[in-house]
Amino acid sequence: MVDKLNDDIGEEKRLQLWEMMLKLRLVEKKAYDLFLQNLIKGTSHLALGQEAIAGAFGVALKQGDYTFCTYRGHAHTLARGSSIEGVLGELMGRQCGLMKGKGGSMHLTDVDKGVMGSYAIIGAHLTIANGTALASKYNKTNEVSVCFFGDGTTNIGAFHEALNMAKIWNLPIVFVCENNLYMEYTPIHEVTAVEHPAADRAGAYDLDKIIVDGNDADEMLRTAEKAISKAREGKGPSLIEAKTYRHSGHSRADPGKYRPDEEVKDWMENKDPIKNYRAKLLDFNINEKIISEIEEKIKDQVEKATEISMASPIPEIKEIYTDVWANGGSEWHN
Amino acid sequence: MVDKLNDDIGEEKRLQLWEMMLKLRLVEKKAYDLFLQNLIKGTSHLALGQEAIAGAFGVALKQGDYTFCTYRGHAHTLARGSSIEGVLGELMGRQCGLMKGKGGSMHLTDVDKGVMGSYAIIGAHLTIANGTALASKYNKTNEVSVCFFGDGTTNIGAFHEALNMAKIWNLPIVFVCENNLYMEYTPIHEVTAVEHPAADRAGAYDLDKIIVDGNDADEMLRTAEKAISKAREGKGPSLIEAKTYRHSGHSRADPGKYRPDEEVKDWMENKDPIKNYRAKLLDFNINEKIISEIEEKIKDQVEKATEISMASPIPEIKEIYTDVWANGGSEWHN
Amino acid sequence: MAQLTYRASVSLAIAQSMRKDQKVFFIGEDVGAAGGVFKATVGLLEEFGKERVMDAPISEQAILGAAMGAAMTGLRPIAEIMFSDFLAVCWDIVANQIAKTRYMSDGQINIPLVIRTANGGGSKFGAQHSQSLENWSMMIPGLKVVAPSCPSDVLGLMDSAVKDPDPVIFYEHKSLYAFKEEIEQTDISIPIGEANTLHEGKDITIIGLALMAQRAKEAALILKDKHDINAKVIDLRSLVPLDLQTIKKSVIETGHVLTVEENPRLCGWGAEISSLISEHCFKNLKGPVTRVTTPHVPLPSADILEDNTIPSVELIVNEVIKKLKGE
Amino acid sequence: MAQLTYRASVSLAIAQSMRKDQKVFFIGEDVGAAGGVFKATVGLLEEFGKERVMDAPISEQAILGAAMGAAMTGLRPIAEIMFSDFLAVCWDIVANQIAKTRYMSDGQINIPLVIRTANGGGSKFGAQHSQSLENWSMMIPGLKVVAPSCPSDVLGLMDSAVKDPDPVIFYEHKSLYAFKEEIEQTDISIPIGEANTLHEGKDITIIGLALMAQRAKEAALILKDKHDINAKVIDLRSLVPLDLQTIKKSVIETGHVLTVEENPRLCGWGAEISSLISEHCFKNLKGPVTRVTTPHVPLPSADILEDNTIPSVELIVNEVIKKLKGE
Ligand SMILES: Cc1ncc(C[n+]2csc(CCOP(=O)(O)OP(=O)(O)O)c2C)c(N)n1
Ligand SMILES: Cc1ncc(C[n+]2csc(CCOP(=O)(O)OP(=O)(O)O)c2C)c(N)n1
Ligand SMILES: [Mg+2]
Ligand SMILES: [Mg+2]
Repeated sequence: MVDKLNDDIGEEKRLQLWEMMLKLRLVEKKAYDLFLQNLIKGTSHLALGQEAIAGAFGVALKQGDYTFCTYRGHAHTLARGSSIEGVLGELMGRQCGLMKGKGGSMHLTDVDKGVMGSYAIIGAHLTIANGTALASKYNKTNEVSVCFFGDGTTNIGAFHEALNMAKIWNLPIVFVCENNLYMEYTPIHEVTAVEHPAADRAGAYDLDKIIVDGNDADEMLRTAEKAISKAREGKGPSLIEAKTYRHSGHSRADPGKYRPDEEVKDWMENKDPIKNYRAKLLDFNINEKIISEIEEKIKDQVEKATEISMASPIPEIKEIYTDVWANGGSEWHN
Repeated sequence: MVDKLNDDIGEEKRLQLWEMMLKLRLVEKKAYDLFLQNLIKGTSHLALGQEAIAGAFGVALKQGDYTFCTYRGHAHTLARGSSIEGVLGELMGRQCGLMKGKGGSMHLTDVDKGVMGSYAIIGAHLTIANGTALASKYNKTNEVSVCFFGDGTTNIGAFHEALNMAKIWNLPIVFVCENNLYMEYTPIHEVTAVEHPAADRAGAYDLDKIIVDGNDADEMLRTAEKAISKAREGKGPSLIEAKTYRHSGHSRADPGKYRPDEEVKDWMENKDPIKNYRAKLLDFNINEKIISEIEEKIKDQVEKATEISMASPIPEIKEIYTDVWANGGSEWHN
Repeated sequence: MAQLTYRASVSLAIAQSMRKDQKVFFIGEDVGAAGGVFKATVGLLEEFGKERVMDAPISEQAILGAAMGAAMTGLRPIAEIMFSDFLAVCWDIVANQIAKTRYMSDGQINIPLVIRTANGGGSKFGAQHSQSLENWSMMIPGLKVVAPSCPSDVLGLMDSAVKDPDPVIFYEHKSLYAFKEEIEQTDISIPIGEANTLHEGKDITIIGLALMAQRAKEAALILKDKHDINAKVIDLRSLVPLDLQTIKKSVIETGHVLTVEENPRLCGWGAEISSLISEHCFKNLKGPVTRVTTPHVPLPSADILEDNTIPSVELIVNEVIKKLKGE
Repeated sequence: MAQLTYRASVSLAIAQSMRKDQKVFFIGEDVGAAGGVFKATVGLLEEFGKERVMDAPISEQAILGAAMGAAMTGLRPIAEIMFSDFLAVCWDIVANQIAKTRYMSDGQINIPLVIRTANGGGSKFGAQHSQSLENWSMMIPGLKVVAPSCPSDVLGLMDSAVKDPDPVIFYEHKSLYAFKEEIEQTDISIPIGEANTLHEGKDITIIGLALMAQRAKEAALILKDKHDINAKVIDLRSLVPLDLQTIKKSVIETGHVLTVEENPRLCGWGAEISSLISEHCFKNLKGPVTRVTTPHVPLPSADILEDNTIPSVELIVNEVIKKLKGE
C-alpha cells in the first residue's frame, strides 16, 4: 500500500514521469509498427518494458546535463526532450531525423538536449561519458553525466577502465546498468562470474552496491535523484544496477524465443512499469481523467510526429560527403 | 621464531627454493652488468627484489604446466628451468638466445619448459593464459596455467575480461599479481580505486581475496602450492596478490628516483627476500656450508653461461625473413 | 546436389571441420543456443555440445586471447567476432599477439586459429556495424586474410583455414549471407592463396573481393551484353597470401586494371594491388590502375546514402566504360 | 636562438599550447611527476599542476574515451599513448568512436583532440614496441595524421594540431627524440597538410615521413655528392590531409618516384601514394613508383636484425641508383 501522507515525490512529478514513460512506450510501439510497414531499414533495438529507467532519469536530470546511451537508445534520447519526429525520422532515414539519416537508429545524437550520442560498440561510451564529466570538473561547472548500458556490458574491458577512472578522479557521473537479464540471447548469469553483474562489481571501484527495481518508476526516480545529487555536489560517481526486462527481442531480427514463456509473461503482465505506474497513480488518488488526457495527448503527439517524419524527404546524396571534418567536408588532400 | 617441529616445507624444498631465487638474483645482476658494458641493447626490466614470487612458483609447478609472464620476465623464465645462456643470449641478441634475438628481452619464450611467452603489452597475456588453461580442460589433462603480472595491470580492460572468463569456465589457472607498489613511475594507489589492486577486485569475479607477503619465500610457496592444487583438482582459478618491491628502476632507462629514499632503503635492507631467506635457512639449522655451496654453484653457472652467450655469434641477417609462417618463411604472395 | 546459402555454408563448413578433427572447437557470443545473430551457426551446439560450442561473455579480448592460448597448445579454435567492426576492441590480441608471437618466439609457437567475422555493408546498420576491414588485417604481418564471395568458397576456404597452421582472419560478407549456390559436393577444400576467375575477358582486368567480386561479375555480364567489353573478373579470395601470378598474367593480357574495394579509399587493399601491378607490370599498363572504392568517409546509415556510398554494379560498369572508351 | 632536441620541442610545444589556451590539458601514463618515459613531458606538471597534467592508470581506452568526451564539450585535450603499438588496445575508441562520431552526428559534435604517441623503430625494443603505424590511422576516415621529422616541425605542427577542430594523431618518432636543430623562434605554427621539401632535385622524387624523411635527405646528400643524382626529398609531414599538389608537381618534373616507408609493406601509406601518383601522373612516370619499406615481417629485436629490417640510408641510395642507372 502506498503511504500517501509521506509522499516525497508528489503529483506533479508523478504525472511528469507518467507522461515521459508513456511517450517512450508509444514511440517505441510506433517504431515497431513502422518496421512492419518496412519503413525502417537497418536494425533497431527497442526498450519496450524498460521505460522507467530512462524515464526517471529524464525527469531527474537538468538541462545541460549530459547523457550517453547505447544502440538501445530511442527512449533515453526522447527522455531528454528530443523531438519524436527527430527520432522516428532518423530511424526512417529522413531529413527530419536527428542526424539526417547519417547515423541511424543506433547512433541517435542531440547535443542541444544533452544527448551526447548513442554508441553501438559495447563499452566504449562508458569511457567517453567520463570525458564530459571530466570537463565539468575541469571547468568547475556542475553538470552531471549519465551513462546507460546493459548487463552484458559489464563483462567488457572498457567497463572496468571507465569505472576505475571515474572513481579515482571523483567524476560527476552516474553509471546506470539496465539489467534486463540477457545480453543478446544469452542469459547474463551464464557468462558472468557474479549474480549482480554491475552491483557485485561496485566494490572493485570502492563504490556502493546499489540495486533497484528498474520497473518501479518511483524507486527509480528516487535512486536517480540521489545519485545525480551526489555527483552534482562533487561527491563522485555512482553505479546503479536497475533490474528490468525487455518486452520484445534484442533487435528487430530477434523474436526472443530463447526466453521461457512464463518468464516473459510474468514480466509483461505483472511487472510492466507502465501498467503498474498507472495503477499507482490511481492509488495516489490522481484523477483518472488527467491520466487519460495525458495518454491522449501523447498518442496525438506520436501520430503527428509520425506524419511529419513520413512526409520528410530522404536525404540528399551529397550528404555522403559532408561533415567528416569540422569544415563541413570530407576532403583528404589538396 | 620458526616452528621447526611443524615444518611443512622441509629442507630439501627450501634449498631448492634458495637455489632458484639465487639464480634469478644473480642472473638479473649479471644482466645489469652487461647493460653497463653496453652488451645489451634495447630495454630491459629487471625483477631484482621480486625473486620469491617467480621462485616459489618455479618450485611448485610441474613440468608440462604453462607459465605466462611480462616484459619483466627473465626471472619467471629462468624459474621454469630455461638455460641462463638462453636468457642472457637473448638479451644480447645472440644466436644462443632463446629466440635467436628475434624476440628480445621482453618476449622470452621457451615452450619446452612451459614458458609460453613474455608479453609486453599490458593485460593481453591474462587472456592468452586462459587459453592454455582452456586447452587443459578441453583435453581433460591436468596441467595448470600460471599468469604473472603487475599491480598496474589490474586497471586495464583485459584484466577484467580474463578474470571473468576464467571464473565462468572454471579454468585451471592461477593469476599472480606482483604488487610492487608502482606501475612504471606512478604509485599504484594514485591511479587505483581500491587499496589492493588485485585482491580488492577478486570479489568481482567471485574469487577469494588472497594477499600474501611476496617477499616471504615460504609463504609464497605455500600460497602457490595451494592455488596450483586447487586448479589441478578442477576447482577453478585463483587470483593472488603478492606484495613486493623492485630494487631497481622500472626499466633500463629509469633510475627510479620517484620513490622515497626511506621506502627503497626499507625494502632493500629489511625486506630483501633473499637476504631474509638465507637467515631463515640458518634458523632452520641448515648447514651454512650447504647454503654457500649453492651460492658458489650458481655464481659459477652464471659465469659460464655468460661466457657461452658472449661467445655466441650474432644472428644471421636472413633470420629477418624466417618464421612469420609455420612453413618457416615470410612470403605473402606467389 | 543441393542449394545452399552462404549462411548455411558457414555452419556446414564449421560442422564439417569439427567432425573431422576433435581439436576444432568454436567460441563466440550468442553462437550456441541462438545459432548466432546471423544464424550462421545454427545447429552447432546441438551437434557438438557445450564443450565444443562455447557461448562467451561480451569480452572480445578474452575470446581471442583464449582462442590464441588454446591454439598454442595445438588445438584449432574457431572464434567468432560478431561484426568485424568489433575487431577494434580486441585489435591488440589480433595485431600484436596472434600475428607476432610465432615470429617473436623464433617459430616455437604456432597459432592455428580461425577468426571468423561478419564484414561489410549493405544492411543499413550505420558506421559502426558495416565496415569492410580486410585491409586492417592485410597490413599486419603474420595474419592470413580470407574473404569468400560464395557458398562453395566458404566451404572450401573454411576447410583450408581450419587446417592452416597459421592464424586466418575469415571475413564473411553480411550482404552475401542470403546468396545461394547449387553445391554438388560440400566437403571440399580450396587452397588459400588461389584467386578465382569469375568472368573471362581480355579487355580489362577487374579485381574484387567478397561482395565486390560478385558485383564486378555482374558488371562484367552487363559490359559484355551491352557494351561489347570483355572483362576478366578476378576474385582474390584471399589477400594474404596473395595470388600475384594470376593478377600479373591477366594484366599482361589486358593492360587495363580496375580494383573494386568496399573499404574507404586510403590504404585499402586496392592501393597495395595497384602498387604491385605498377612494380611488376609497368610496361604492360595502358593506363593507370583505377581504384573504385567507398569514398573516404564513415558509412552513413540511411538507405539512399548507404546505397550510394558502397560501389555498385552500375558504378563499376561506368568506370570501366569511362576508362576504356574515355566517356 | 637555441638548440632544441625533438624531445624538448615536444614538451615545449605542449607547454606553449597550454599557456595560450586554458582549454588545453594533458593526460597520459607516467607523464606528470616522471615527465614521461621518453622525457618528452618534463616540466609540464610543475608548470601547469595536477589539474591540467593528469597521470592516468594503465587504461588506454579510458584515457582516450575521457579525452574524447572532454573534447566533445569544447575542451582541447592532448592525450598520450606511450607507444603507438598500444593504439591497438584502444583502437575502438580511435577508429570507431573518435573518427566517426562527428559524421554520425551529422556534424553536431566536434572532437578537437590530439593523440600523441611514440612511434617507430630503432631502439631494439622488439615487435611490440617499435611499430610504425601511421597507416593504421590513415586508413580511418575522420582522423588527421601528422608525423613530424624535426624539432621545428614538432613545434609548428603541434600548434596546429591542438588548434585543429578535428582529431589529430600525432606520431613522434622515438629515434628522432635526440635529433637537434637550431631554432630561432619557438612559437610557430605550420599548417597541417603542407609537405616540406628537405632537398631539391629534378632527377627523382623521394617521398618520406618522419625518420624516413630524414634518412631520405641523408641519402639525397650522398646521391648528390657521390653519384651526381639530384633527388627531391619530400617530407609529407602529414598523411591526412595529404599535400597531393606538391607530390604531383615534383613527379611531373622528375618522372621517377621512390617512397620510403618504415612500416611493413602491405597497405602502407606508400601504397596509397603510389596508387595516387599512378592515377594522377600516369603519363609522367618514366618507371613504376618504387616502394622501399620494411619487409612484411614483425620487427625483430637484435641490433643486427632490426638495423637490417628498417630501411637505411644505404638502402635508399642503392634503390635510387638501381632505379636510375639500372645497376
Ligand atoms: C564490442 C561489442 N561486442 C558485441 C556486440 C554485439 N552486441 C550488441 S548488443 C549486445 C548485447 C548487449 O547486452 P547488454 O549490455 O545486456 O544490453 P541490452 O542489449 O540487453 O540492452 C551484443 C553482444 C557489440 N555491439 N559490441
Ligand atoms: C597497454 C600498455 N600500456 C602501457 C604500457 C607501458 N608500460 C609498460 S610496463 C608499465 C607499468 C606496468 O606496471 P605493473 O603492471 O605494475 O608491472 P611492473 O612493471 O611494476 O612489474 C607500463 C605502463 C604497456 N606496455 N602496455
Ligand atoms: Mg541486457
Ligand atoms: Mg608494478
